[in-house]
Amino acid sequence: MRHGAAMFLFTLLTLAACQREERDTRPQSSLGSGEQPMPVTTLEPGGQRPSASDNKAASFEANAFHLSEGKRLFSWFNCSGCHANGGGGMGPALMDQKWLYGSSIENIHATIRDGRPKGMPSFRDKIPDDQIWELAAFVRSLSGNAPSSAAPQRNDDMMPHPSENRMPDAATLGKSP
Amino acid sequence: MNQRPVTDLSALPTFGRGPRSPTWWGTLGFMALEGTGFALAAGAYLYLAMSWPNWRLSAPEPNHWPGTVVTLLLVASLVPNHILNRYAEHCAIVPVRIGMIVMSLFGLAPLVVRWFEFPALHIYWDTNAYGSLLWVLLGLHTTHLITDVGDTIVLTVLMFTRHGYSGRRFGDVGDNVFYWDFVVLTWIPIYLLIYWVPRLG
Amino acid sequence: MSSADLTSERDLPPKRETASKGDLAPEPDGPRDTGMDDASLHRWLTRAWRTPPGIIGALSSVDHKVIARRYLITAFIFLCLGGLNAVAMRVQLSGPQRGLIGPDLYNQLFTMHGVTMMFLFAVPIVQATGIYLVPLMVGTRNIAFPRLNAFGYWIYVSGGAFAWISFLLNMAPDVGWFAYVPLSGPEFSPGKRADVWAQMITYTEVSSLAVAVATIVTVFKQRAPGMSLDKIPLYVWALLVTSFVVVFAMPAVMITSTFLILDRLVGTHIFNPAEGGDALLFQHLFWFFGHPEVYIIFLPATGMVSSIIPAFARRPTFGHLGLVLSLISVGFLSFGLWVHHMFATGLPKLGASFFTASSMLIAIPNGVQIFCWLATLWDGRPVIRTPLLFVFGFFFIFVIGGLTGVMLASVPLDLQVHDTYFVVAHFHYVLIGGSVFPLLGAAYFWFPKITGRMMSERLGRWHFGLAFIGFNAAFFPMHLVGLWGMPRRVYTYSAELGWGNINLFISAGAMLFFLSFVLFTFNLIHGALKGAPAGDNPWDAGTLEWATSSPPPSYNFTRIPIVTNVEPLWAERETLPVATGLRVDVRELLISTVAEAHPDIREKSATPSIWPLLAAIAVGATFLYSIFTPWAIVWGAVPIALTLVGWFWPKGDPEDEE
Amino acid sequence: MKRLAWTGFGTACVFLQGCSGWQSALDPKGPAASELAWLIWFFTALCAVIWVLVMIALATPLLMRPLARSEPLALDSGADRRKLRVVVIAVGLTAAIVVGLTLLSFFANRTLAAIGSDAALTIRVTGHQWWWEVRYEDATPSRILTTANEIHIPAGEPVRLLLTSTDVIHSFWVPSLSGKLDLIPGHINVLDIKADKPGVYRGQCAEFCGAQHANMGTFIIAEPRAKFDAWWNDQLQPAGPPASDEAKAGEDLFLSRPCVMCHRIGGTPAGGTVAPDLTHIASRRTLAAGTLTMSRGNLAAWIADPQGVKPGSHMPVVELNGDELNAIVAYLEGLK
Repeated sequence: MRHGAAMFLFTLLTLAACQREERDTRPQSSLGSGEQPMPVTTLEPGGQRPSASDNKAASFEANAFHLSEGKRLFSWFNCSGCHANGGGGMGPALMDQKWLYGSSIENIHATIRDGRPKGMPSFRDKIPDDQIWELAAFVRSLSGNAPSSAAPQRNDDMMPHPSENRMPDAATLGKSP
Repeated sequence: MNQRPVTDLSALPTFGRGPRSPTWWGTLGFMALEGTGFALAAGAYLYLAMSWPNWRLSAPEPNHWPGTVVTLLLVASLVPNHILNRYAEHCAIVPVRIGMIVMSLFGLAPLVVRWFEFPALHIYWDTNAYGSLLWVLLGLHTTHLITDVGDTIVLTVLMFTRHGYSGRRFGDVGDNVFYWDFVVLTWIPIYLLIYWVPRLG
Repeated sequence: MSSADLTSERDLPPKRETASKGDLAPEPDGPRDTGMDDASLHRWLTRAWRTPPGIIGALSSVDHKVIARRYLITAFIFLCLGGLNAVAMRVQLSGPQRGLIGPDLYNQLFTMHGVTMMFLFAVPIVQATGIYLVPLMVGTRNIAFPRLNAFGYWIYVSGGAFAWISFLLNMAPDVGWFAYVPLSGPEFSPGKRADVWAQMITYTEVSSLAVAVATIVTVFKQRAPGMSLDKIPLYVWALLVTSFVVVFAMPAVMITSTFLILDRLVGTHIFNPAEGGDALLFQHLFWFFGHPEVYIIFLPATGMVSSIIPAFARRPTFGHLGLVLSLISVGFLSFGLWVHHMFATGLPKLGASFFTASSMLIAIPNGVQIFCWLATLWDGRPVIRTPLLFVFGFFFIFVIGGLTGVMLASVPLDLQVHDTYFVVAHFHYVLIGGSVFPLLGAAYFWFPKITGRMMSERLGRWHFGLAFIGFNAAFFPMHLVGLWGMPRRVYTYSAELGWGNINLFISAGAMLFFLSFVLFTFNLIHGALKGAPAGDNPWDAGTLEWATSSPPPSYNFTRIPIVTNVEPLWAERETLPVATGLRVDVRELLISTVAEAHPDIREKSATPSIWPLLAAIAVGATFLYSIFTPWAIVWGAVPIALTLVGWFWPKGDPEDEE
Repeated sequence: MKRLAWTGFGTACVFLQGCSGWQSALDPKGPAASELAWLIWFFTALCAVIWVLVMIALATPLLMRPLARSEPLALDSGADRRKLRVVVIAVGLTAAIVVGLTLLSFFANRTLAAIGSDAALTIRVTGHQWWWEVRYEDATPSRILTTANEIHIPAGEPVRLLLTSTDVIHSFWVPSLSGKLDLIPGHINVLDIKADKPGVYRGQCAEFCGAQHANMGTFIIAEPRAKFDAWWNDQLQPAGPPASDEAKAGEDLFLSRPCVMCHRIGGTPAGGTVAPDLTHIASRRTLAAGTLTMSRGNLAAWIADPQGVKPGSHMPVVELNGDELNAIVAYLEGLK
């Protein structure tokens, strides 16, 4: 029985850990960026995830390393200039559950890459594609849309709000302990 | 190797109290290592307090009253604790049972007050390092308290079963008394550190 | 843990509370060993003390020898794994810019090497040797708190498995065995790798602390009659001092790792300089444990040296009192010099100089030990057998390590060599020379006691030669390459720095050293299966463990021996004086007074129980889960409490109540 | 004996090739390192003597006649008394040596502390994962100079380094000039260095700082005062205009592609501060904190595949075609 439980735990951990702990720093395909398999338009009703998703999404979404890289880039590229640590300012807040252009990582990736009306610039040429994915994954984690075991922890800095790994889980809105 | 009996031990007793029993020494060992843990946590607090000239880091002053009530309860509990010890020495089962119930209640009472002590710190653990260490110190002592109260309650139940009337069990009561003294003793410096030391400067 | 947790579950027969006052009922009587012949004594004692048959029985064992054997084998497996880490690293470093292992894996490798060697090999194996030998040397039937001891083993083995499974899952810590913040902190170590470090350390140290408490109480309260403080063997003294060091040092690392996981998991700011914390606090706390840790590993080895030398120099150790006093003073001083690991952090100069003085001071008691051992050997050519060869290797290597340690204690000098391969060389000279060589000697020395068979002397000499050459070839050049500027913990280096050839040489030496362990493993297996029968006392040594059969029976001694000399078997050549009067139908052992070891109480020792294993599983699951959420502590408290109640609740089994 | 000789031979072989190193504590080029090298040799010599004495004491019984004793407890008390005398003397000597060495290192420490007491130049060195930000302080704000990884200093003059870090702990160590000192976030450490003669001295991070700890090198370039002043003035100038059409195309690419997000080039809109300043990158000796020597080929290799050269570093892979890569390299190559 102990053996079975150990095996079960082992499998569980394997599945959970592989994705979370990988640290790929080279783009998976060095040529041909992660073109969207389907157009993501502004007409998308808020939060609907495109059905056929880019396989890149999965490898960035729940990966602790990419999420923390995204967090670093968010501050390095001064996203806070408009989005004020996710709280919103000149640009919209990123910590709430309101998504103007969809909440999936593909939607956010498209937002950063192509820009949006009313001020969000396009970073298509300014940020390499993988780094855009990292940023997109991080932006999702700001509102609790990343597994807490992979979401970034607090910075060694002044803390304006609790760190991403302590955000209430978006799926349950913090209703479970 | 051939043996040559030179002494006979059959007249020796089968249990002992206090420093005669290995359990007492084991308890002392655990006190030593827990005490070291407390001392180091307190040391960490003092280290940071020394490193920052504006210690308390502009946090509000904690409300010391819940802490003071806990302190008074703990100090008051020492009296029944030592009365209990006396009865345990004399292997008097009924007074020991009553004493154990009293001590269980004296254990639960500070835990209830402790519930109000955390908000009375007026700071959260994730506000700054001062808050973090207050919560750590209080949390450590609360864990300490919970484990010993749990222990006392289990022993109280045990004293009411058929296993209760035994020399070994009275020895356990004695060790429980000993350990409770330690729980009270560790609280005093933590109490001073949390509520009074920051007011000195 | 509190008082009731430590008690054995034994109790007296039920008694109605009508007799609420007055004396307790007289102890029910059973057969005694007085006047019993050896054959029936053996039958009775075996029935009382044996480990029950079957898998459940094996998992319930509380026999210190069974637990110690498991500890020894597990620690040896971890040694091999840690050694394989080292081999992989040496292959990568054998030349400049090798691409075999990338930084991500390399950093996990050297962290696992350090963590495994320190926490899963060195400390457990010295404690395991103590678990085996201390009860035998003090002449008792089992260790104090045998269930706590069993619990300690289950904690240790699951903690080690936890670390290595995480390595297989690519989530092993990659922040060094010291895991300095901020690198291991929340911002710079994404994922769960550093959490694995933090929880695995806290968790395995629980086992170390449990063993330390059990050892202290065994030495204080369970010594054979007559073994007053001045007659305690040096090995037992060494384990006693070590256990005290463990009790006061290990809480520091548990506090450190707990602070770290709090910072990472619930967002405290203890190490965050922007919110009133300080990264250096981590280093102070860590090294307050970290330096005594070295002595936790080294002191038991001195005890082994003090056991091996008298057997082959054919005399009691010269300067017994001096050796005891230097053990105690090393134990004390080891807490006063942690700062010498932090000279490069820019501490105030005067304070640093104080720690230079205190660090150098510890050379004096260590010098006393070396001189006393040399003086013991000076009566004539000793009997040269493999254990003594390893002790000679110990002198050769450890003295170099000790002297380079004096160099490191000097603040200015340390600033040049700190965090370079010079330090790597230094502490491998100290730890391998000071601890592993004596351990290997001890393996050859006590193997016959544990298995009843001798290891091959010829293979032993080959093993020694290979280990000695391999070790020095691997580690001596590291002093040089460190002075030439090679820092530690680099996964590669560029060719223009000119470290290529010397590193190739080092790697070759490391392979040789690794091979010596392959030979050793072969010798162990060969000895256990085909070795010549050893007899009770193959070396004609003088301490009590040689008074019983090899391997010792589950009850250790048919009757409790009485000690008249620090080398009791040499003082009583013809017959061994023994005490009688203990019950043989239950697990009864003798409790004696702390200083004089006068017989005081006949107390019962705990019977086998599955609960320690269940408690260890509950604690382990809680720790594992706590890597992911702080609520684990709340949920985990329930099964932990249940298993502990199950553990300590009296069973009143008929054997006990007859 | 034979194995000793063998070990000795082996170490002698490798010793010969190590002396040429420009990162060696045994090859001092400044007052602090000289003091320390002297200290190292002194300690080593003393320790070697002690070790040889202990080994002689250990070997002596091996050369004696076999033990004559039949009973281990039948000891010669007279011999033990003589031994006690020897042991007491040996312990006394140990204590004396310990006191002597403590005093020696105390005074050496004082000597070291006195070296930089009159430093006129202050340089702030900030550790980053995995490069060094170097800022020359000056009372005149326009003369404050920020560069990376290479530290030019005037030879023969003491220089004060203020060491700190913005991320994890690093340690600044240039062995041929001085001992190491940590760069700790939230702390500022002061290290005074002085190079006796002009020359190039290599150093590298000595505190484990993550994935690329191994490739975090630095150079101290000591020059005569006049040359140093000229260098400072040159470095203060903004980058010159691109010299060729290809370089001009490179500049445009630099400014329109991800490069501009992190790097600064004086005189252009590129103003990123989270990565090394590239205004005069071509005047440096190495790329990526001592990882590659500066050359056209290495520049191209580094830009094309930074994660192959320095896996885990913060320089991302930017997709560029061959022409784009050539243009950017041509541009950067011109930033002398």
